[in-house]
Amino acid sequence: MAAQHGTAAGRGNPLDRKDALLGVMLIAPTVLIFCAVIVYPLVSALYLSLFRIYTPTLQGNFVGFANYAELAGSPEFWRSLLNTAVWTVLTLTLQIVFGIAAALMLNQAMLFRSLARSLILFPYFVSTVVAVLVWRWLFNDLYGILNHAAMWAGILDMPLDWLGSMPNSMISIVLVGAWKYFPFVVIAVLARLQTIPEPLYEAARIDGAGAWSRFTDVTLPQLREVLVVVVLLRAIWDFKEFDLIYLLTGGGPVIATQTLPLMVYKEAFGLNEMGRASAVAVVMMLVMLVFMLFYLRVNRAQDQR
Amino acid sequence: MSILTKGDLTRRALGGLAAAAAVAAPGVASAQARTTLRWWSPQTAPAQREAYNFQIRTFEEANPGVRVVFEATSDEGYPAQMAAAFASGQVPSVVTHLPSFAVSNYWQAGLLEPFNDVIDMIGPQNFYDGANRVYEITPGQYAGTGIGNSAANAMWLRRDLMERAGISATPRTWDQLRDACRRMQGGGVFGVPLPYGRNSMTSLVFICFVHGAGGQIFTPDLQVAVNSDAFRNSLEFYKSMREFAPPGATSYSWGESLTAFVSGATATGIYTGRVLANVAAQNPRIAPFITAHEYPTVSASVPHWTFNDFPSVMIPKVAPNMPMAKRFAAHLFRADGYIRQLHAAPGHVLPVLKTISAMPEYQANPIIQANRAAVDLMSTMAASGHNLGWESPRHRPNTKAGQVIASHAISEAVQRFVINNEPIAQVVSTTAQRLETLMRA
Amino acid sequence: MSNPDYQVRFDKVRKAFGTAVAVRDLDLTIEGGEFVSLLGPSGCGKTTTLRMLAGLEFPTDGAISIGGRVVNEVAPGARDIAMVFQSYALYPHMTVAENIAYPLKKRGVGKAERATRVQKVAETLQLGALLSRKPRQLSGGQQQRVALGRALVRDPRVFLLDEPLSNLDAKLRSHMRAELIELHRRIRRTFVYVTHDQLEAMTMSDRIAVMHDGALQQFGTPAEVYNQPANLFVAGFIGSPAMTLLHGEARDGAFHHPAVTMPFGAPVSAGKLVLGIRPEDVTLGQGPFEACIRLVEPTGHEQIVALDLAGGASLIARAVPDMVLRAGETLRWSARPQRLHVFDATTGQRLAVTMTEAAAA
Amino acid sequence: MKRSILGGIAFNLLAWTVVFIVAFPLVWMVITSVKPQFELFRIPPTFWPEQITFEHYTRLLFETPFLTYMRNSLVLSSATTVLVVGVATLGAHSLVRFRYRGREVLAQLVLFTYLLPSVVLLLPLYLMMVWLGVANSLFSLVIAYTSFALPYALWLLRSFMQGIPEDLESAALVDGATRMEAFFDVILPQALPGIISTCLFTFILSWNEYLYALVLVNTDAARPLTTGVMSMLVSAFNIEWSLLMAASVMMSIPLIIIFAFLQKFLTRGFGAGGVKG
Repeated sequence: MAAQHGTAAGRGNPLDRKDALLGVMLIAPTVLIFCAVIVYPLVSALYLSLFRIYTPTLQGNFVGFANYAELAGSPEFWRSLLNTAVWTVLTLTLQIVFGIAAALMLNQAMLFRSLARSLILFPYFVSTVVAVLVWRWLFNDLYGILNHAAMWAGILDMPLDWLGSMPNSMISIVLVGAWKYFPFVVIAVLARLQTIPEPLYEAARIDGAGAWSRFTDVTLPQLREVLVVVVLLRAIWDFKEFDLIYLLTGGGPVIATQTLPLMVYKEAFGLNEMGRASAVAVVMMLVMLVFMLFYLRVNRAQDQR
Repeated sequence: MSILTKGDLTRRALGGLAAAAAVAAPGVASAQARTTLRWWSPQTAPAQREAYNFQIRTFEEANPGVRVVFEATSDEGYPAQMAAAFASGQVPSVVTHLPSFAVSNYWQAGLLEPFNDVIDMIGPQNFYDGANRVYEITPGQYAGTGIGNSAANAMWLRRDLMERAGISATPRTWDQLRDACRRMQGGGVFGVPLPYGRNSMTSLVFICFVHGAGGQIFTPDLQVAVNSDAFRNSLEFYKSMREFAPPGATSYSWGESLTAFVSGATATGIYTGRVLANVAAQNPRIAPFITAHEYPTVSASVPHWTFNDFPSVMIPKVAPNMPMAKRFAAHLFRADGYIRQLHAAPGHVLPVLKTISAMPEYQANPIIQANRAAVDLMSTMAASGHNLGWESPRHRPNTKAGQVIASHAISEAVQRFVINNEPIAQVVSTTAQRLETLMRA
Repeated sequence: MSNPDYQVRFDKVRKAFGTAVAVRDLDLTIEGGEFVSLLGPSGCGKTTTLRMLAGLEFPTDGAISIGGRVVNEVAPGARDIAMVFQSYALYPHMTVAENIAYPLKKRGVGKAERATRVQKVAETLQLGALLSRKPRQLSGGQQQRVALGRALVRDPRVFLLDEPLSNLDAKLRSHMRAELIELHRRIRRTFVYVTHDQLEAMTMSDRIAVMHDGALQQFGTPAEVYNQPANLFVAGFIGSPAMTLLHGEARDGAFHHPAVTMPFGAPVSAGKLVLGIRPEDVTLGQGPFEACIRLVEPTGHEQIVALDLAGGASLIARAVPDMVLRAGETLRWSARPQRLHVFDATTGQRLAVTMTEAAAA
Repeated sequence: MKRSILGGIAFNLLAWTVVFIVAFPLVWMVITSVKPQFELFRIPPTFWPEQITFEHYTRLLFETPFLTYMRNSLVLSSATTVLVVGVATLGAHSLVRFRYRGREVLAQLVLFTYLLPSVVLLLPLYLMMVWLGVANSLFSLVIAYTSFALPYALWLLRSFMQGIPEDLESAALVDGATRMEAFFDVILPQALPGIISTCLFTFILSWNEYLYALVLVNTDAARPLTTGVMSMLVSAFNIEWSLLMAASVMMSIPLIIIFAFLQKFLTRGFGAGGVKG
């Protein structure tokens, strides 16, 4: 605790100064790299968003906030924002629900549990490219096993267009996103579950709690802290997700699954509009920042209660 | 920094960024200049890579001390990669196989070296007549040249399936095509692998249909022309073909479309001559039954319109060691290597030099020999082919064609009408608006 | 007997964390070879004081010296001290032997000599059989001895012990107390011992420094601290059960409280006073005062009795085990005047006031 | 917990069904990779291959630059991991155990850097690489990857190191160690599980990255597996599913190996430190 406060105290002591200097030296590489790979590009993005710039030459004119004004009036931008929100909320919800359920399951005694754990966690570790390729192969209209299994089972009589039309394509990316990332929730929740003391459950059982109320009254409150962090991290990552959506649907049909990162990419490299792309990116960051601050605040308020 | 000496602050929007790149690029370049040329292409099938390696080897042997590095790009990825390369000044020496409209776009931005020297080295008289017309954006100067021709919208048919369905005549009109598809569809086989995806193939193929209806995207002086009956007709027809395309056609691009026909899942195909090589390799069972034709149009009175990608060669203006880069570009047309390159996918990339077409070495390929009729047809088609960068002989070259394709304005029009069922008037007006914005930008 | 090389001095030492003051103007001289406890409730500044002495915190003002040399700017490792932590702070990835040898290694002691010295310490502390174990394989008491061993092995000038016994059970704790006393007697180094447990402080220390709210309250032998508490805080903090403190006033040569009136032995100026009575100084069953029994707690060898006095005050007394006491009964009591403590109610300081026997009311 | 035998069987059946469904895409990937190309075009598809072939694997290994990509990916991910975890370990130690001005602000900035979408950093980063004269190289990707790996590693390690008792370092200092010696002798061994788990996460992030690799590198000599496989096998002229699946299997093998050996660190490291605020 002492270390948390002592900025002013004892600054006169050369030992203390030496220590502080060492501390600064240890953090220096981090700060340097941060400045180079994050701060500098970030500032560039802010700066570029005020220009109208042709990407290949990086030449253009200062236009002030015209790019932002254009965005505000662009239905494509609002649609992309909406898509981003829909995708993030849906896939995140599924990740959390599946993640908790799978973690509870894997925390029970079962045959070959560690093999089961490995298999469940694996989707998180295969690269997005592999995941997308495999799913595109499963979804394939002509030779895909999903269509044929469904037709064989009598669920479908014609192959389904999983990726090319709405709402299927949104559902598909949400499902693949959930499949790919729910193991992250499993890892975190499983780690926490193992530390919940058994007496808590015994006490609940003595108090006559059934399985469901043991879950809601004992397990969930214990998981709360972990879930707060996991939700935050996953929300940010899902919001930023590019590879998976770009490789699965490319944003289509039309722009039905085009999220903001895809829009940035399209503006910057498809349309060579670096300025507008940067403006979209800046707005995207602002949205996330607002979300994050709001979220942290709500959680702090709950902590205090 | 150089921002002040260069003057014109408003134009140098990127200030430090651009200056940094400008300062750094020559340093990097000079380090590489002595030895290395970088060659980019999106055409990277293994057999093509082998041919490229041969051309590189012969060039390196002829020019000691020079090293050529081949670097693959891709049809969907090249805009970003070229943008990054131009922005940084670290450009490839020679870029091949990009569509001609990409070349004209970069030319317009002043990023390319005039190609006249290279054309002179190859010999202007050896080209098919008018082969370089599409690259003459500034009169008297060429932005690049074609490295090949392609007939990207050849119609491929399965004679065995036609026979089974009782069709003897090759479809000439849209109605005949649709009728044939209806009769051949069934038993796991679909009619056409037409693309309905949000990608460049859908845009490019649909442009073929607009011309097949007697229309155009832009007028010869490059005014937006989509608000026309021809455009609407082609949308209607394209939509009516959806039921004969596999369900996943909503995300089809070249690869899926080709594979669908080659694997036997569709009764007709739309692609270049690469079909021949792929069938031979992957599904030889159907090889005896496939034939190539010009794609039908709305009626016999509307002439065929062949989509020629005009796979190009270009040299960025800031490419290091310019004389050597030009020599290498010309070297790519030397008969021994060029024929190998063409043979890597027989019928896919067609020669731009009439001298080559006539050579027995070129004719000697077994696939070409087995499919003489198809290859000859495609050569003829390609020679009179066009694309969005140059829609007809009367058109001015359209330097914005690359952005039009990349914006997906056209493929989105298809998707809006076919998949989303939006009213046709709304689709047309939105598309017209977007195209106008793009042309103005 | 005191060895000036081992002397520890705090000279006007102040420590602030931001605006919070943890230690204020501490003047304290610990003689070489002395066993001194820093005693006080948690948050009183005793641990900060110890950490400053160790060099883990730096004083905001003032000087700390060891053996006559100011060590404010000397790194912890160069102060020739050893420290035993409340958590023991054994290095979990090292064996017991490696743990004990670590300080020697850091001082460049050769491998062979390290081994012999570790062996010797291990024998002293009966750790011989445990040398190749890891800390997590040891019981709490064993870990405690390893921590001690790690301190001992270097033969430092000053031992710092931060509540080293608080994690042990009662029986082991009393055993370790005896061992520590024995150890100190044998090696005669300065021990600075932080504790909040007055029993430890009273039984082990040569002198006790009682701290409260960052300030030193009293520094004296256990007997001084117990028998002559310097102020109300020390009076209330030392002793269990605690001293009864009656708030009254000096008037007409006597201490007046609704339940107790007692004449002073010498004239005292009028004013508010506090009279302190230790439980063992109360005699129940006879005397000038009256009280009502509220609660009786027999402990076996005695009884602790809580009594209600007139005016709402409460009195704690000890009684012999066989005395018959019933809650609710009223009885008479007296207190030995020469054992009473008088404090100024406003300053809280002890007053040198004597009392005499009170007349029966 | 007592459960009837029947209930136990039912639970195991259910659980393994779930596991099978989750793992099915991966199973199917393996099955597809050993089917000959023509069998893929069978309608309806066969489940078990009628004919098992490893030609796709041999083709990948001997006729394509796959091994070059694999080597690039290994070098790239290892280098990124070493750099990022090295820097982040020092940085996290500094944030947790030292006091200096601006430390708290710095710690909060780390969280903020999560918010940056990679697309935004892309072009400025590329220009920077050119300026440094390292464009189009594995090194440029290593630098670019730190932009997302470093904040994450720093955050993981920081919360992990907060869990190491401060007394341990104090004890080492009193025992005569300097602060750096205390770090290496005491803190580092204690943080090892956390460091290993951070290494794993960093390695996986780098191994799987796609976007930066797509734009920043355009030569086979520096192309990693993700973009290499895509550009090699998904093109306008062909989509060779069996080859793609074989490539996918081989791309996953290093991860499987790492995973098999270090799985316990993953959950442990994450549990002990990772998820604490």
